[in-house]
Parts: sequence; C-alpha cells; structure tokens
Amino acid sequence: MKGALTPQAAAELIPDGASLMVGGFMAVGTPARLIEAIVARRPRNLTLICNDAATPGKGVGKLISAGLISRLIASHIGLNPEMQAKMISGEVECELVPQGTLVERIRAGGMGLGGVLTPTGLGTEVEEGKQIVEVQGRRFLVETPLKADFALLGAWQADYVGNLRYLLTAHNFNPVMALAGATVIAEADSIVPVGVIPPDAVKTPGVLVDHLLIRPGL
Amino acid sequence: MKGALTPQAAAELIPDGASLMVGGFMAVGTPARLIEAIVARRPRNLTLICNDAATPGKGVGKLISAGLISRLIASHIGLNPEMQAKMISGEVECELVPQGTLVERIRAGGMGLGGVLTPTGLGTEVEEGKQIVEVQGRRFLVETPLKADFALLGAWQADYVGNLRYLLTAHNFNPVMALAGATVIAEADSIVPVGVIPPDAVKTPGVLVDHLLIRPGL
Amino acid sequence: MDAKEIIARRVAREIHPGMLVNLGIGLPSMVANYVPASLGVFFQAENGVIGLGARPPEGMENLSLTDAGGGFVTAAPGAASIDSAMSFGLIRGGHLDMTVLGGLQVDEAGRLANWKVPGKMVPGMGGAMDLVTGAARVVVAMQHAARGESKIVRSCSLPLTSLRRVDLVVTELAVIAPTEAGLVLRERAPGVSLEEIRAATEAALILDGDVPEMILA
Amino acid sequence: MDAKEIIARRVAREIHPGMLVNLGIGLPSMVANYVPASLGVFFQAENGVIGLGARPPEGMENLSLTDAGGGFVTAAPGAASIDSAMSFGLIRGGHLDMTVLGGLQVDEAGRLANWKVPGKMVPGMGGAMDLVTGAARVVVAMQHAARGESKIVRSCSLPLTSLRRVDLVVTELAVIAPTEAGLVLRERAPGVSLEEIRAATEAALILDGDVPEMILA
Repeated sequence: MKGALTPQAAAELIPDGASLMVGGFMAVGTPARLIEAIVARRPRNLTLICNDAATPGKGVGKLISAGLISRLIASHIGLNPEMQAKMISGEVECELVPQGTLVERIRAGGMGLGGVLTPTGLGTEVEEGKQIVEVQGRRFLVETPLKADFALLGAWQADYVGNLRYLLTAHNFNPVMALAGATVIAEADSIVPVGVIPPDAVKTPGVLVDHLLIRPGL
Repeated sequence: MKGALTPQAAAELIPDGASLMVGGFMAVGTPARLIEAIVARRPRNLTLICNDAATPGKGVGKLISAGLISRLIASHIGLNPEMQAKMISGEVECELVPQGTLVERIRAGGMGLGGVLTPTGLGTEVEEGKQIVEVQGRRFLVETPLKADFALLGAWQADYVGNLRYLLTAHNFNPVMALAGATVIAEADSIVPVGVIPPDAVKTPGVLVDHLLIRPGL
Repeated sequence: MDAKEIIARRVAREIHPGMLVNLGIGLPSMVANYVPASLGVFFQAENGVIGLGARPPEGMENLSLTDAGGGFVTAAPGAASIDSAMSFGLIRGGHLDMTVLGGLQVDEAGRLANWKVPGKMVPGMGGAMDLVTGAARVVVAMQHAARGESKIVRSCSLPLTSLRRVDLVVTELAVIAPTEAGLVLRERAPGVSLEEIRAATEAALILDGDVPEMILA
Repeated sequence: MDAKEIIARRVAREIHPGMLVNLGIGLPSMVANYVPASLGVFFQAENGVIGLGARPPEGMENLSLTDAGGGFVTAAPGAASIDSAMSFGLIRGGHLDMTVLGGLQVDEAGRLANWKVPGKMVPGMGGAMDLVTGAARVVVAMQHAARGESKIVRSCSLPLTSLRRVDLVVTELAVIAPTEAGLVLRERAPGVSLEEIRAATEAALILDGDVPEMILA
C-alpha cells in the first residue's frame, strides 16, 4: 500500500483514455465517493469494465451519464436506458459479455493465465470471431484475458496495509478486479489499524492495493 | 449436506479404484481421522490427487505407505522417499504437475472450464505431449481439467448445512477441491449450529459438501 | 388464478429438498412464494449470496444485501456470501441443481432464446448464458404466447442463449419436456384441452402416453 | 563468513521497502535473517500466507501455521491467509515482486534448472516453475560450484525450470546479471579476483564496466 488519498487526489491519477475496472453489481459494492470525484474531474474517453451499467445516476451510471465513457465491457445494461441509447447511437462502443465469462476473463488477466476455455456462448452470437479449441473431445470458446489501468474497489473494511474485507453481496467483482488493475484504489466504509482484521478474514491481501481513500471527514 | 458420518462409515463409501482429491500441504489441512479410517478399510488401486506426498506416515503419506495408491497426481514428492522409491519401481504411476497448474486444473474441473491456458511449463518437460494454443500472439500450454470421485477436506469449523471455514495455512487446496469432487466429505475440528458462522466467513458453501465427519467422541 | 401464478405454482413442484436453485428476475422469482421453508432449499442470487431470504421489513434493509435485480433481501440461516467468481463457478460447474428462467422462445430442439430482440431490446445476457449452459437442470417459466404469437416455435428466430437443450418448459397451458426426439407434451393446465394447447403452439408436440392435468403447489 | 551467509547477505540487499517476496526453502530462506523488519517487506509462503513471521518459541506453535517447508511460523501484523489458487494467482499474475530460489544450473541464456536430476533426484517441481515463470523478478541464490563443477554453465544439461531468463544470480563468488547479450559479471565477493571467478565458471562472462566488490547487508 502506497498511501491513503483524498477522493480528489485519487481521481487526479486517472488520465484521459484510461481503462477502469469498477467493482459493483447494480451499484452495490461500487466506490461511491471515488466515482463522484471522477465525475467532478471529468477525464474523457475512458474504457469502463464492470458487471452492469447500473441505472442512470447511480454507481457507474454516473460516469456514463457524464459522458466520460467511450467504451464499455459489461454483461448487462438493461436497467440503464441512457446507456442503451448511447450504444445504439454509437456514442459508446459496447461489448456485451456473459457474466461468468466476464469474471473469468478478469481473473485470467489478473492471474497471468492466457485466457478462458468455456462452453458458455458456443453456438450463439458470442462465438462470432472467436477462436475455438478442442480439449478432450469437447469444443470450447477461447475468451481473452482482461486487464485495466485502474481497478476501483468498494470495500467494507480496510487496514493500513491495504487488506480488504467486503460485506455480503457487495463482494461481487471486487476481489477479482483487485488482481487485474495496474493501479488499485480501494474505498472502504471504515479503515482500522493493522492487526484488527484477522488473517483469515482478509479477502483481498493488501499487497494488491496501491491506495485507499482517506476516511470521510478527514 | 446429506448428513454427518463416522469416519468408518465415510471410509466405506470409497470403493477400490476410486479417485480421491485430498486437501493439505505437507499434511497441514489434511483430514487426519478420515485418512486413518481409509487406511483401516484398505480400498485398493486408488488414484490420489494432492499437492504433495507429505512424509512417510503423515497425512496422505499414510495412504501411500499402506500401498493403497496406484496413481498419484501431485506437485512435489521430495520429502517422501517411500513415494520416490514407489515411483522409480513403477509401483505407483506418478504425474508431476507444477503447483499453480495443479490448483488451476482442479479449479477448472470444478468450475466447468475446458482447461487452463498457462505459460508455466512451456519449453520444459512439462510441455511434452501437450496441446499449445496461441492467444493474442503468445503461446500457452493447454492443461486439462481435473475432477475426482471424492474430495476429502480438512476444515477448522463447519456448521450443519456444511459451510466450512479453514484456519491460516490449512486452507491450501481444500477450497478448490471442494468444487471438484463428485462426493465431498469434510472433517472439521469443530461443528457449530447453523447461524454461528457469519455469511462472510464461509469459505466453502455448504451446498458443495455432501458429508461431515461426526465430532470426535460422538 | 392468473397465468403467472399457475406457472409459478407448477414450477415450485420441481423443487426438491436440499436443492440449490437460482430464480431469474420477474416471473421466475415468484416461484419462491410457493416453496415451503421446510424443504431446506437454498436459493442462490448470482450477484453473490447462497441462502437468499425474503424482503426485509421497511427500515431493516441493508444496502449490501440485495438480489440480482438489486432488490433488498435477507439472509437465511446458514447463508454464505460469495464473490462473482465463486458464484459463476457454482453455476458453470454444475453445482447449481436448477435454474428457472424466463423465455422469449423455445424451439423443437429445446433451445432457448431469452436475451435479445435485435433492433428492439439489447439488454445484454447477464448471467443467462452461463445459467443455461451450466446448471444441472434448466426450467423455462414463461407464458405460452406473446401478442398472439406462440413462444414455442419450430426454430428460434431470436438469438439463442445456448445450444444446450433445456430440461422443462412450464407455461400457463402446458408442461413440455424437450427430448432428443422433440417436444413431448407432459401435462396440461387445469381445464385446458390438448386441442387448445396444439392450437396455441407453433412447434410440433409429441404425445407419449397420458397427458394429465398439472398438480399445483 | 561462510558461502551461504555471503549469498544470503548479498541477496538481502535486493529487497526494497514494501515488496512482496517469496523465499525458497533452504539457503534462500536465510535471506530473511538480513532484512530489517523496518523495511515493511511482506514474505509470502506459497502454501498460503502473506506476512510470514519468524519461528515461534517452543510451545507456541500452531499446527495450521507453517511455511512451504512445513516448518512452524508466526504471522506478522497485517498478515493474510490465502488458499492455493490465490497464492499462485499472485505468483503467476506478476504480483509477487521477487522470488529467491536455489539453483542446480544457470546457463548463458539465463535459464535456470533447479527441479530434477534425471535418475537421481525427482522430487517434483512444486511451485518452482510457476515462481520462475510468473514472478516480477527472479533471483537465484546458489553456490558457484558443486563437487568441483561450475553451476554457471554454457547450456543447462539438466531439465529446465522455465524458458524465462532469470534476473540475477548471486553466488559466494559473484553477482551475475543475465541479459540478452549473455551473462554480465556485476560484482565480485570481498577479496575475490576476476580471474578466480572466471576460473570457477564454465559459462562465458561479459564485462561491462567496473566489477566492484559486493556490499553485504
């Protein structure tokens, strides 16, 4: 862990054209203060990798509403009509990926694997243009690994070496994205002294985290 | 979870010729009472999949010493001279697999993936006879998924729906093997009433576990 | 009893003790209302919980405990939270005993289309392709027709969700089992005749023995 | 100071604040003795702990807290326990800043052989192939020769651990940096001459500027 930053300082790390992985599922587990600060700073032409487009004005929906995103890789945008309109108009290039394939592609990127061999998508539109490999007599799609310049995580608790815990369904994509961002920034509901989080409760080891957001009020 | 069994009843589930995945790393995290019961029952011609061969008379070393194993898939046998001798004499057929590849092959088997694409082993003896795939201009070995008839797990705490927690370095291969055994049997240091293990502390969801061993003394 | 309730009550009877079940949003989620708690069934929400409980009373919601539709839920005793990798590992690895999904079309090969209407509705497949490809058993819960057109068709005109043949289709008129030979008509809704079902169905239906009335949970 | 201590003390100087480091069993594990706690370095043991601490006093061991050699250890403040999938994900994904491993041979292409002596020693590769292939930086800590034969060779005669060129080789005589051009001699041990190093080395060594004496931690 390199240090704790204000949301503003964290947002300033993100240049135009950067790729961002953002944790969350329908905005649950998305780092809210960090998203606000990015919207305020307005970097442009971002690539966004996340499970879904949330709803307009919620979670990553704020980045989309603000016009900061030019490319989206996600599994579901059905509850964000704004995003659907931007896709249809061509304002945002959108790659739709089956959810299980998306999480495995991110994991493969973060764990140094060459890709994902999966039956999901075989014989559907998802197959188009993709390599197919036969293993032990069965055919599988080869899905490529995903990495990003930044992974932006929403956590429940952090300590000052960067260890993270997540709460209930706010885990979702966060633990996997922690592996796949060149720079990892985590926003936690609370930050506790080192030693307070038991080793077995750590879901993301601090060695993966570059920056925490400072506590609200600091 | 189907129910809690005595070690003897659990061992009786395992027929001659079965394949077993056994958790543990140098016997840490290996289900000791279950191994004892299997040794007492003496099923023959077993395939053993585990990280290492432990040492003679410890952990899975007991299965090897008892002559129950005819095939071993592991990453390391260097601290078990008995196993090395059995490999050299041909008594036990032995497939040595890089440790990271081994855990990913088990995970792939358990998670329905077609295999693992990895650079580990490229250009070494590990490559021999294996398919190579090129993805995004880089070459990767295709390593096949692993499954087994039984996964035998060592856990720290269980509840009566089968949820499991592991302690410190006794996690190792256990959480991944829980996904890849057709029948999963877990031996826990203690069993607690349902509701005692918080949802966020569960490392292996009970829906993966078929049987617990009953508490010692029952 | 309206169409949706018939479907939900009939699907509920497919659920057996101790199963791990994923219910899609919308009509499939109604199935939970007819599954007695005593069965010890675990419901999974693919966003990351095994042991999904009912909606909490107002004021007792937790922002970090929701279902895949984003609605507030509770955790049943013995619940486990899991991340998306584990959640889809369970789905894709065949550990999910049953998924119940809505459908746009099912065809004579038993293939489902339920994620896209080109030019009209492009929401993304979410977890649907993984669920249909990986779950041990796939049950489609949908109304028999939409805007007067049969949804049980000869061959799907909409983009497929998976090549996998689904296991059962439950509508307000019939229970249909896709098989290698084609769509076998297994049950009819209370008071509905074989002729009514045939008239409402584009696809060929195979009769293989009796076609009793559905029993509803 | 014996050969092993020279090597361990020199390798210790490669370790910088905040790094995540994996030390192999045997000689590499001695490196930890010369890394000050104030550096805030996290040691990983591939069996599943980040933040490996020293051996506990007798009577205070925990059966479930061991290093990759099976020896009892403690957990440093801020330690995390991880399973084997995460442990090797960190190693293979480049998150491990440095691995220090023993070696049987390193050749002019910078390739390491350290897991097998055909017909003699077949212990299995354990995590070595993953560590050498995946770690951000690979440091080989080994004695310069074994039974009078140089371990720095023209081309490895023993089975390779990986095609990856290692980053640094530290022996009791020299520090050698494998590069695209070949093995560059960077430093010599206190009191050891270039001629002595050349005489003890089968491989060609490249001189590229000064070859100062090692500074030891």
